[in-house]
Formats: sequence, C-alpha cells, structure tokens
Amino acid sequence: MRSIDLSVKIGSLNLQNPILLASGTVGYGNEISEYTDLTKIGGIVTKSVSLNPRKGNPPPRITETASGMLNAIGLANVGLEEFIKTKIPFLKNIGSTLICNIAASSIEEYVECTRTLDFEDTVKAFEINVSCPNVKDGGLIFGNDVKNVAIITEKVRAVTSKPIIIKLSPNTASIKEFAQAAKDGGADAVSAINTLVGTSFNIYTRKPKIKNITGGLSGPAIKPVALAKVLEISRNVDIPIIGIGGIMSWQDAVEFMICGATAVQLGTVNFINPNASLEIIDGLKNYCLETNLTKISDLTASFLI
Amino acid sequence: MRSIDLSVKIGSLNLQNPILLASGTVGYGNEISEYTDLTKIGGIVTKSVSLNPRKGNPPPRITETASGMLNAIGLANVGLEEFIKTKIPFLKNIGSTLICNIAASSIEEYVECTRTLDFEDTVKAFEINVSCPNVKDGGLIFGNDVKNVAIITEKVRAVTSKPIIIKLSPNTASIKEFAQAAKDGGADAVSAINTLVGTSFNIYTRKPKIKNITGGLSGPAIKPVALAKVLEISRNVDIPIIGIGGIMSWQDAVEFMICGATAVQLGTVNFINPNASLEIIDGLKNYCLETNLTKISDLTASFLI
Amino acid sequence: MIEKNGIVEEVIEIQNGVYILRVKSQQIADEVKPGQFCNIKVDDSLSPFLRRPFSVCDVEDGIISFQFNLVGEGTRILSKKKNGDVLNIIGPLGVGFDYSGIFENAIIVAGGIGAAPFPLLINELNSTKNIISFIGGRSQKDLIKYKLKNIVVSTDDGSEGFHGNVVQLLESEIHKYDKVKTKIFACGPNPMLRALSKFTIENGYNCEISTESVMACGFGICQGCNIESVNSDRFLLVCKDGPVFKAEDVKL
Amino acid sequence: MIEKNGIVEEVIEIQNGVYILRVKSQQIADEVKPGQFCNIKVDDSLSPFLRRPFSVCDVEDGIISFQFNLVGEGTRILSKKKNGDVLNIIGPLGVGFDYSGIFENAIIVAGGIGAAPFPLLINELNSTKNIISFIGGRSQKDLIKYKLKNIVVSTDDGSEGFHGNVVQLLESEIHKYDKVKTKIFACGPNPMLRALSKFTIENGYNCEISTESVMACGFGICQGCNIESVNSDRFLLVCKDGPVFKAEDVKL
Ligand SMILES: Cc1cc2nc3c(=O)[nH]c(=O)nc-3n(C[C@H](O)[C@H](O)[C@H](O)COP(=O)(O)OP(=O)(O)OC[C@H]3O[C@@H](n4cnc5c(N)ncnc54)[C@H](O)[C@@H]3O)c2cc1C
Ligand SMILES: Cc1cc2nc3c(=O)[nH]c(=O)nc-3n(C[C@H](O)[C@H](O)[C@H](O)COP(=O)(O)OP(=O)(O)OC[C@H]3O[C@@H](n4cnc5c(N)ncnc54)[C@H](O)[C@@H]3O)c2cc1C
Ligand SMILES: Cc1cc2nc3c(=O)[nH]c(=O)nc-3n(C[C@H](O)[C@H](O)[C@H](O)COP(=O)(O)O)c2cc1C
Ligand SMILES: Cc1cc2nc3c(=O)[nH]c(=O)nc-3n(C[C@H](O)[C@H](O)[C@H](O)COP(=O)(O)O)c2cc1C
Ligand code: FES
Ligand code: FES
Repeated sequence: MRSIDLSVKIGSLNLQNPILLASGTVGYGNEISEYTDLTKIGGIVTKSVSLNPRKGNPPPRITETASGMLNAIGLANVGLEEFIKTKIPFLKNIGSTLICNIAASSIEEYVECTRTLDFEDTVKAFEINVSCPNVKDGGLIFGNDVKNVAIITEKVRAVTSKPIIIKLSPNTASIKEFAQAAKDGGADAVSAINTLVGTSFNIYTRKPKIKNITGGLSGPAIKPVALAKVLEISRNVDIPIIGIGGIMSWQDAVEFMICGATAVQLGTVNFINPNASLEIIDGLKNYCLETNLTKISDLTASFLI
Repeated sequence: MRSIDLSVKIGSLNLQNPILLASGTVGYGNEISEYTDLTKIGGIVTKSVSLNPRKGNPPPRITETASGMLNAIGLANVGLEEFIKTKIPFLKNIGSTLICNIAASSIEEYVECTRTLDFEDTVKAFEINVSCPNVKDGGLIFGNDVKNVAIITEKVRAVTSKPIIIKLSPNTASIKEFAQAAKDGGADAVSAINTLVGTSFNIYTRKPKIKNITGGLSGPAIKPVALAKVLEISRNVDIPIIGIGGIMSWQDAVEFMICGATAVQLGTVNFINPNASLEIIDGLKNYCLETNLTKISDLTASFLI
Repeated sequence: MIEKNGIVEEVIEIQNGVYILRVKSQQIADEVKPGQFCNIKVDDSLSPFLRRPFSVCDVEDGIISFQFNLVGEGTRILSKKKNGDVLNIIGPLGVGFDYSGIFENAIIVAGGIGAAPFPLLINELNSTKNIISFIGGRSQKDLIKYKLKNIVVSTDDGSEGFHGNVVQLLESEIHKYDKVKTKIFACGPNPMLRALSKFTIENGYNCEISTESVMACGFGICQGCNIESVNSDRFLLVCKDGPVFKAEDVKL
Repeated sequence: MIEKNGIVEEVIEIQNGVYILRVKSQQIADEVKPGQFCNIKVDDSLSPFLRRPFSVCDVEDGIISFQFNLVGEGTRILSKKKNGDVLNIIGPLGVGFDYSGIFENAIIVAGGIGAAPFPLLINELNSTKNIISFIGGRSQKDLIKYKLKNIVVSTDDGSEGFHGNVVQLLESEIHKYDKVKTKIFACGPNPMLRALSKFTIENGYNCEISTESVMACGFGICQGCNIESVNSDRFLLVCKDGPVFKAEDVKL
C-alpha cells in the first residue's frame, strides 16, 4: 500500500492530519479520550476559555432539530486561572496538538488571555472566538463588526508569535470581508463556521425550548451553508481556512477541503459518535488511495468550477 | 364541535386561513391542484415573475442535503406578458387568493411589473422578492442593502394600493433592519425567510452538485434559523410577518405563529407531500380545539419569554 | 397522477445488487403506461429527505413492480422492505414511450438498469411487433435480462456477447432491420443515450430515449429537473415533458 | 464506559405503551450499576439526530434491558426493533444509586416510567434489606409494577390504591419505617422529585433522586445537561455528576 501524506500546515502549525476536534464539543479532552485515541488526530481545540470563570446559561440549553441541534451553553468555562492550573496538566499528556480557543467580552480580555497562555508550551496555537451567538457581552457583537475583528486580531497578534486563527461567524452577509480583516490584522488562518442563530419553541407552553431563547445551530443541517462560506473565503481571500459545520463522515471532510479548507473541525458529531475522528482519518486515507492522491493537502481548494 | 376562526388579516388582505403556498414551489398552481384542493387554502404565491422571460440556470439545479435541499432555479419564468396572457386565466379559476411574487434586476423593473399587474383583479397582493440568492443581477444584491429595500418598497407602494409584502433574505446579520426599512417604505407585511446560501460538491468530480455553484437551502434544516428571524422581527418591528422555512407539519406552522407569524408559507414540503397544506389546516383546527383557542390569530406572537 | 399508499408485496434480489420491488396499487396499475415513473417516499422519516423516482417495470394483477439498483441510502432502505410495509407513492408520472405508430420492429436498447422500463413496454406492444432487446453492461454480471425478449448482449469487457458497448452493438446489427419499419426505444446512462442519439439522428432512425435527472417533486412544480431543448429557448422538464423524449428533441 | 453494538434480543410491550427492550451486551451487563444509563442511537439515519438516554432496567446473562414509554420518534423506532437488529449503545454512563450504606429499609419511590431503574437496584440490594416500592400513576393503567417488590400503589384518580400522588402516599406511610435505618431511592417526573426532595430534606431522610435532562452526548462533553447545584456556583451535569444525586444537592 502506498504511503499517504495526511499532514497539513496552518501558518507555522504542522498537523499530522487535517482532523481537529472543535471547541466546545470535546471539553478539555478527558471524557472523549475514553472513546477515541487523541494521539491519532490532528489536534484538539479546547472549550472557549475566558479570563474569569463563566457559569454559562441556565437549563435547558440544548435541543434537537432536524439533522442538527441548538445549543446555548453560554461559554461555560472554568476561567483562565483554573484552566492553566487544572486543565493544562492533563492536556500536556494527551499527545495531541493543542489549540486554545479564547472568548472574551472586551478587546483587553482577548489580549490578556492570549498573553497569559502564550507562556504555556502546551498551547500550540490560538483560536479567537469572535462569533459565539450565545452570550450577551462579546461573541456576536464582535463577530458582526468587521472593524472589531481587525482590531482584535491586531492586538492579539502583538502579544503572541504562535499561530492565530480567527473563528468567524456565519451570521453575516459577507464572510469574506471578515476573513480579509483577519488576514489584514495578521491572523494565520480563519475557521469557519461557528453556529447559526436559531430557535425552537414548545407549542403547548409557548416557551422557547432553550432558556436563552435563541441558540446556535450545528450539525449536518448547516453543512451546505458552511461549505458556501468556506468557498466564499477561499475564492476571495488568500488565507488558510479551517472548515467547520456538520461534518459527520470522511466524505464531508473531503467536501470541505475541496471547497478550500486546509483542515477541518468536528463538532456535534462527537456527541453521536465519539470515535468519528479516527473513522474519518481512515476514510481520508482510503479516499487518497482510491483517487491516487499522495498528499491530502493537494485537495485544498481543488474545486473545479 | 366548536367553530374555530382560522382567518387572518395581512394589511387589508383577508385570508380564510394562514396557510399559503410559497413562491417557486407550486409553479402557477395547475400541477399541484391535482393533489390538493386549492380552494381550501389561505392563498397561493406564484413563482417569481419578471418583466422578461427568464430561462433560469442550466442543470443540475437542485440537490438533496440533510433534511433539506439546495436549488438554483434562477427565477426561471415565462415573463410578465405571457404570465398575464396564459397564467392569470387559469389562476382566476382556482378559487384561491392570489399573491403575485415579483423579481427584478432593477428598481424600475419592480415598479413596471407591479404597475402592470395592479390592473389584474385576480392579483390580491404583491410579494416583492428582494432576496433570491440564485441570480447574478438583482436578488441578493437588493436584499442585502437596507437602503435598496426601502427605496424599492416606496416606489412599488406608489403604484399600487394592494397589499405589499417584502420577502426578506436571511443572509444578513440583522434582519430587523430590513423589516424596519420595509415598514418605513410603506409595506403591509414582510415574509421571512427566503433560502440560505449553500453549496454541495461531488467529492470525485470535485464539481459543484449545482451548476450555478451555490444554491438556496430550504427545508426543515433551516427551520430554527427561520424561526429566529421571525422572532427577531416580531420583537423589534411592528409589522405583520409571514413565516417561511422548513414547515413540514401543523406543529411547525404553530411554532412560526407563536414566534410572531400572522400567516405561513409552505415551500419544499409540497415536493414531498403535495397535500401537506390541507393536512396542516386540519392540524391547526385540532390544535385550536385541543388548546381552547377560538381564533387562530390569537396565536400570533404569543410566545412567552 | 395520484398520491397513494401502496402495500409492499415483496422485494427480491434477482441478481447481485438488482432488486424487484412489487407493490399493490390497483389505481396506478390501471393507469400507468410504459416509460412512466413513480416518485416514492422510501420511509416517513426526514432522511432521506426527498422522494426517489423509479420507472414502473411491470404490472400484473393490480401490482406494480420496480426494478432498481442499490445506489445509496434510499435504495438501501427500499431493498429492506417487507411484505405488508406501506409505501407512499406518487404516480404514474411523466410522458412514457409512444408505441402507437405503425412500425414493425421494436428495438429496445438498454444500458444496465436502463432495462427497468421495458418489461411493461414489451407487455403492451402489439403482439404482431418484432421485439429485439439489445442490452449492455460492463461485464456479464451487470447484464439485466429480466422479462426482456429476443436478447442480444454486449459487454464492455467481452465477458458475454458482443465485446463493446450496446450502441456499437446496435450499429453493427441494425442493418438487419428495415429503417422505416423500425422504432428504437432506449434507456440507460447519459453517455450511452448521447451516443445513441447521435447515431439515430444522423442515420434517420425513429428513436425515443428515456432520460434521467435529479428530481424533487416529480410532477412539475420544483423546476429542478430541467433539460436543454433543441426546439425552444426554454428548458424542458424531465418529469413532466419526459422522461421519454424523441432523441432529436433534447440535448443531453 | 464503552461504545458498543449490541444485538437486540426482543422488544415486548408489557402493558399499553410500556416496552421492555432486551439487548445482548456482555460488557455493559458486566459493568453497569443500578441507576446508570445508556445513550442509544436508535438507528443509523440522521433522523432522529441525537442519541436517546435510557436507564438500565435490569441485567440477566449478559443481556441488558431497558424499560421505556412511547414518547416520540426515537422511542417509536425502538419499539419496532426485532431480534437480531444491531443497536449502537454507549454505556454504562453516569453515577448510579449509592446503596452501600448500612440502612435496613430501601424505600423506592417511582412515578410512572420512573420505575425503570429499580429492577436492577432491587437485584443488587443485599437480600437482608427490606424493600418497599411506592409507585404512582395517573390511573390504574399507568402503574408500572414490572419486577418491583412489596408494591404500594397510588393513583391520581383513585382507580387503584391510595388516592393521590406517590409523595403523599409516602408521607402517609413513612412513619412505619425507622428514619435512620431508611434510605429512599426515587425516580420520576420533576414535580414529583421536587415535592419528594422538599419532604425528605425537611424531615431529614436520606434520599437519592434520579433526575432527567435533555442530553446530547451523555458523557460530559456537550455541557447540555446542566442542573443547578446547591453547594456550588457551577452547574452540575446530569450525565456525569448524576443522573442520581442526593436530594439535598440539586435544585430542580
Ligand atoms: C425518471 C427516472 C426514472 C428512474 N428509474 C429508475 C429505475 O427504474 N431503476 C433504478 O434503479 N433507478 C432509476 N432511477 C434512478 C434512481 O432514481 C436513483 O438511483 C435513486 O434515486 C438513488 O437514490 P439513493 O437514495 O439510493 O441514492 P443517493 O445517491 O443517496 O441519492 C442522492 C440523491 O441523488 C439522486 N440521484 C442519485 N442517482 C440518481 C440518478 N441516477 N438519477 C436521478 N437522481 C439520482 C437521488 O434522487 C437523491 O436526490 C430513475 C431516475 C429517474 C429520474
Ligand atoms: C438519564 C436518563 C434516563 C432516562 N431513562 C429512561 C427510561 O429508562 N425509560 C424511559 O422511557 N425514558 C427514559 N428517559 C427519557 C427518555 O430519554 C426520553 O423519553 C426519550 O429520549 C424520548 O425520545 P423520543 O425520540 O421518543 O421523543 P421526542 O419527544 O421525539 O424527543 C425529542 C427530544 O427531546 C428529548 N426528550 C424527550 N423527553 C425527554 C425526557 N423525558 N428526558 C430527557 N430528554 C427528553 C429527546 O432526547 C430528544 O432530544 C431518560 C432520560 C434521561 C436523561
Ligand atoms: C454544545 C456546543 C458548544 C459549543 N461551544 C463552543 C465554544 O465554546 N467555542 C466555540 O468557538 N465554538 C463552540 N461551538 C461551536 C463549534 O465549535 C462548531 O463551530 C459548530 O458546532 C459547528 O460545527 P458542527 O456542526 O460540526 O458542530 C459549540 C458547539 C456546540 C454544539
Ligand atoms: C425549488 C425552489 C424554488 C424557489 N423559487 C422561488 C422564487 O421564484 N421566488 C421566491 O421568492 N422564492 C422562491 N423559493 C423560496 C421559497 O419560496 C421559500 O422561501 C424557501 O424555500 C423556504 O421555505 P421552505 O423551507 O418551506 O421551502 C424557492 C424555493 C425552492 C425550494
Ligand atoms: S422534478 Fe420537480 S419539476 Fe421536475
Ligand atoms: S449530555 Fe452532554 S454533557 Fe451531559
């Protein structure tokens, strides 16, 4: 059997393969490590961390939808200090490339978190979440203002030399402008997409099924939208893209790469099949064999249109 | 059995019930009339008509997705003249309230179409499509510029006294601004939503599954997004809303009304169950009985949040 | 054209990956004409989302049958149906074959699962017609002969019959039949139909082809199944204007 | 905690709308403790999308059983499973009942389908324990007695046993049992658990409740199943910290 090169590069970040686990869908890696071998994946993006602990939104905070789900976890996390104290030690030992996702309610908070985490060798790159739809402060307020995205990127860039990935919101008319702003601000890559704003109501109580009223839509339902956003960025902005949104199978991962993604993240699928990442990596290998690809990176933006 | 009042009012337009058939998903009513009784529904919105005939996009122009489909029909239609000559006569006799959907590539074209159709008694209201994602000229170019939406509404308002409904795009960060612009321009209602921009690729040919590259995503996959848009408008702008997006069952229709819709439109479901409209009307009646509602219009914006 | 719940009689795998699904539906059985199709909801879940179109293969005692290949999720679910299962079917749909003319030789050209509509056509053809079935497949095991008549075979790999494709086979055999007394009925993959149309048009044969397209509704309301027309600026719809067209009327 | 394909042995409707699903899974059977649950993918389609959580009801010879109510799409699909069907199961999950203490009376309080986890608990309880099962339902037909012991019944409509709810029943009977030698194990709808917790906390009973929440993953990665904690500012997770909690530890 020929050997296939599955490795990909995002700025100065080398990944053994393009399969990452998405922020907020695998916690800090400990629980999922019982179901899958984290040493085999491309990397893991941690749950968004903020300067101070966040309790998150009250229950119920998830609900099922057609081929997807809504969540309004509200960036529940242990806060920067405890993250460094209790989570990093475990993460050091999982044998997987660690990308740290940062969420914040102010530009200063983004900078502060990045600066502090920059000292942690375990952290190989930052994903800056400017696109969480489920918190009142920060999140989409940043993500929907192209100037903010540029400023945040610049300021974060100033305090770290590690790769910076800006995670973009799909809840905009023109994602390419945001990708351009990220690039101009000095980002190494963008990831697309975060969840779409959605809601769902109980028709007997007339109350929202999610206490927060709206939540973020994820899962295969959003895959066509995510692919279109990746393609839009890919055709307009020269920056590596990490594709996210509804990936359930290796076929989906390939589709994202063809549309322009250098790597992809798996989110919701982890809840349904916690070993999906390894199955997808195997599928990618077979696809490369089947289609005579030696380097998976050749797939990126190989669309014929 | 108590009698239930299913009628609703949109501006000066009275509908016997809130179930409309969505533009582009039932042609001009003739084919679907073999499967359902159009005299029983609230009304029918015709396929977007433009001043001149449009051939539409080359095949393939649809593809299935998870709980949904993409289409890029490209506003294929017979053009205004033939519409009046050959379609209106049939539509006169279907015994259903007729709403005429107009698409255009220029403000003048919108005005011209509305002015001409205003003379047709059969046409009871206009739905102005400023949100088609599948044509290069017009469509989203208008729909994503709030100033255009205001101007189009005003100009169309000036040439007809029939109810005007502006059909809004979900491909924006803040749909409420567009609803407000429609209201300020003199619209009687808005309909939300048109399709979301999406794409899908064949992983072996690396070509898009839709020749037009991107298409519009419809079906249950988008329901949570559509509901959130309806709720956003409902909480911020005082204008009647026609809810659209992924309705498959009476439960979905109720959910839209609770979120703020005065009426709803059925789109993609017609392809799968051409008699869905009548089944949904029956379901609404039973729901009213079950929950002691005498007037379905009391449901509109009855959310408890 | 009706929407109807049919009751599955049985599903049989007639050869590797090729199934016959038999469904009780008196009304469709009474109405259907050769070359027409039905649009089937394979189950009542959201996945797969759309209906799936299949040609009616045969009719017997109020039972319609479909012949299908295992392709993806939809056909996999169909292949697992059991006696007594309920299947929601819209049909018969579209324009079938026109076999009303005064030809003598009915030549069938079928590639792979393209054989599906022909048992019904053969049944309906006036018994005075001379029926010849040219069928092709990649290999011997891909040949579908189910209820066909006077079969002449081609395989791409030469494992049975003529070594080559079915259009080449036809070209080499057709001199045996008087052109004006012959009508060709074809169904199969697009490249085959394209080659066949080229041949029949250039040589003045009367030929009808059954085409395929992605479909949502199957009865003319989604406009998703368009096909380029030769005679008009407008597109034709495979589901309503077809699936059977005169070879010279459409561009594949 | 493992992910495993189990083979369905059988599904039986033990009473109107209540099913027992028996699945062969030696590994889960060996590991599971009373009060733990499994997260089941009811089929391999996208709809329903998420797994469905069910308490393990009983274990016998490498076969785990679940007891469930017909609620919606997911349970409807489960109810149709046949012997030999494959079911993807993650489990055993969560923290079950703590029955290690030195109590003498094990009082079970179950509302409706809340009876599900108790057959396994009863099996595991030291045979020296005195087990009493208080069960409640809206009406006689809603009472689930499957494999329970020493059953005392309440119905909202008085059609069988005590006329009232199961917590009222318990309150009227509990004086018969020495408080310090008694431990209460409860499962049922939230209003019942709320009333019960209020009673047991105010009266100093040792009580554990099995709670429910919407779930996606079932093992701690989605953070969707949060429940208010009494002792901490942080939420607890029903799937990981529960589903069984001490009554005094959570706010329902
Ligand atoms: C008029 C007509 C008649 C047909 N008759 C037959 C028949 O008699 N026997 C038979 O085996 N097949 C027939 N087909 C093709 C058949 O519809 C597809 O094989 C089937 O839909 C595949 O579904 P799936 O879910 O198994 O595959 P998937 O690959 O999962 O389908 C995914 C999507 O692609 C579409 N699709 C896939 N293949 C085709 C195709 N070849 N043509 C059109 N759409 C496709 C499906 O409808 C669906 O929307 C016919 C198609 C048409 C248009
Ligand atoms: C830890 C735990 C143990 C459980 N044990 C049992 C059991 O032993 N027997 C039993 O009958 N039921 C049990 N349930 C409830 C069971 O999970 C739901 O009845 C089931 O998920 C309904 O699925 P459905 O598709 O039929 O209903 P649907 O109404 O179609 O489900 C729609 C959505 O709501 C969720 N949902 C619906 N009802 C509940 C509920 N009561 N609790 C949590 N989520 C719900 C579903 O998971 C799904 O996401 C348990 C729930 C939890 C959390
Ligand atoms: C339960 C849940 C929690 C999430 N939390 C975060 C988060 O903390 N930070 C973040 O950047 N994205 C978060 N996301 C978004 C995912 O990382 C991902 O962008 C999104 O779910 C789309 O991918 P998917 O369809 O594969 O799930 C969350 C998603 C889910 C479903
Ligand atoms: C095949 C197809 C064609 C459509 N054509 C039009 C159109 O011509 N004009 C228009 O305003 N909307 C058009 N739409 C959008 C629908 O009217 C509707 O807004 C959308 O499909 C969402 O509703 P649904 O999820 O119920 O289908 C079309 C949708 C589909 C699926
Ligand atoms: S399949 Fe819908 S118009 Fe032909
Ligand atoms: S269900 Fe996912 S964390 Fe509990």
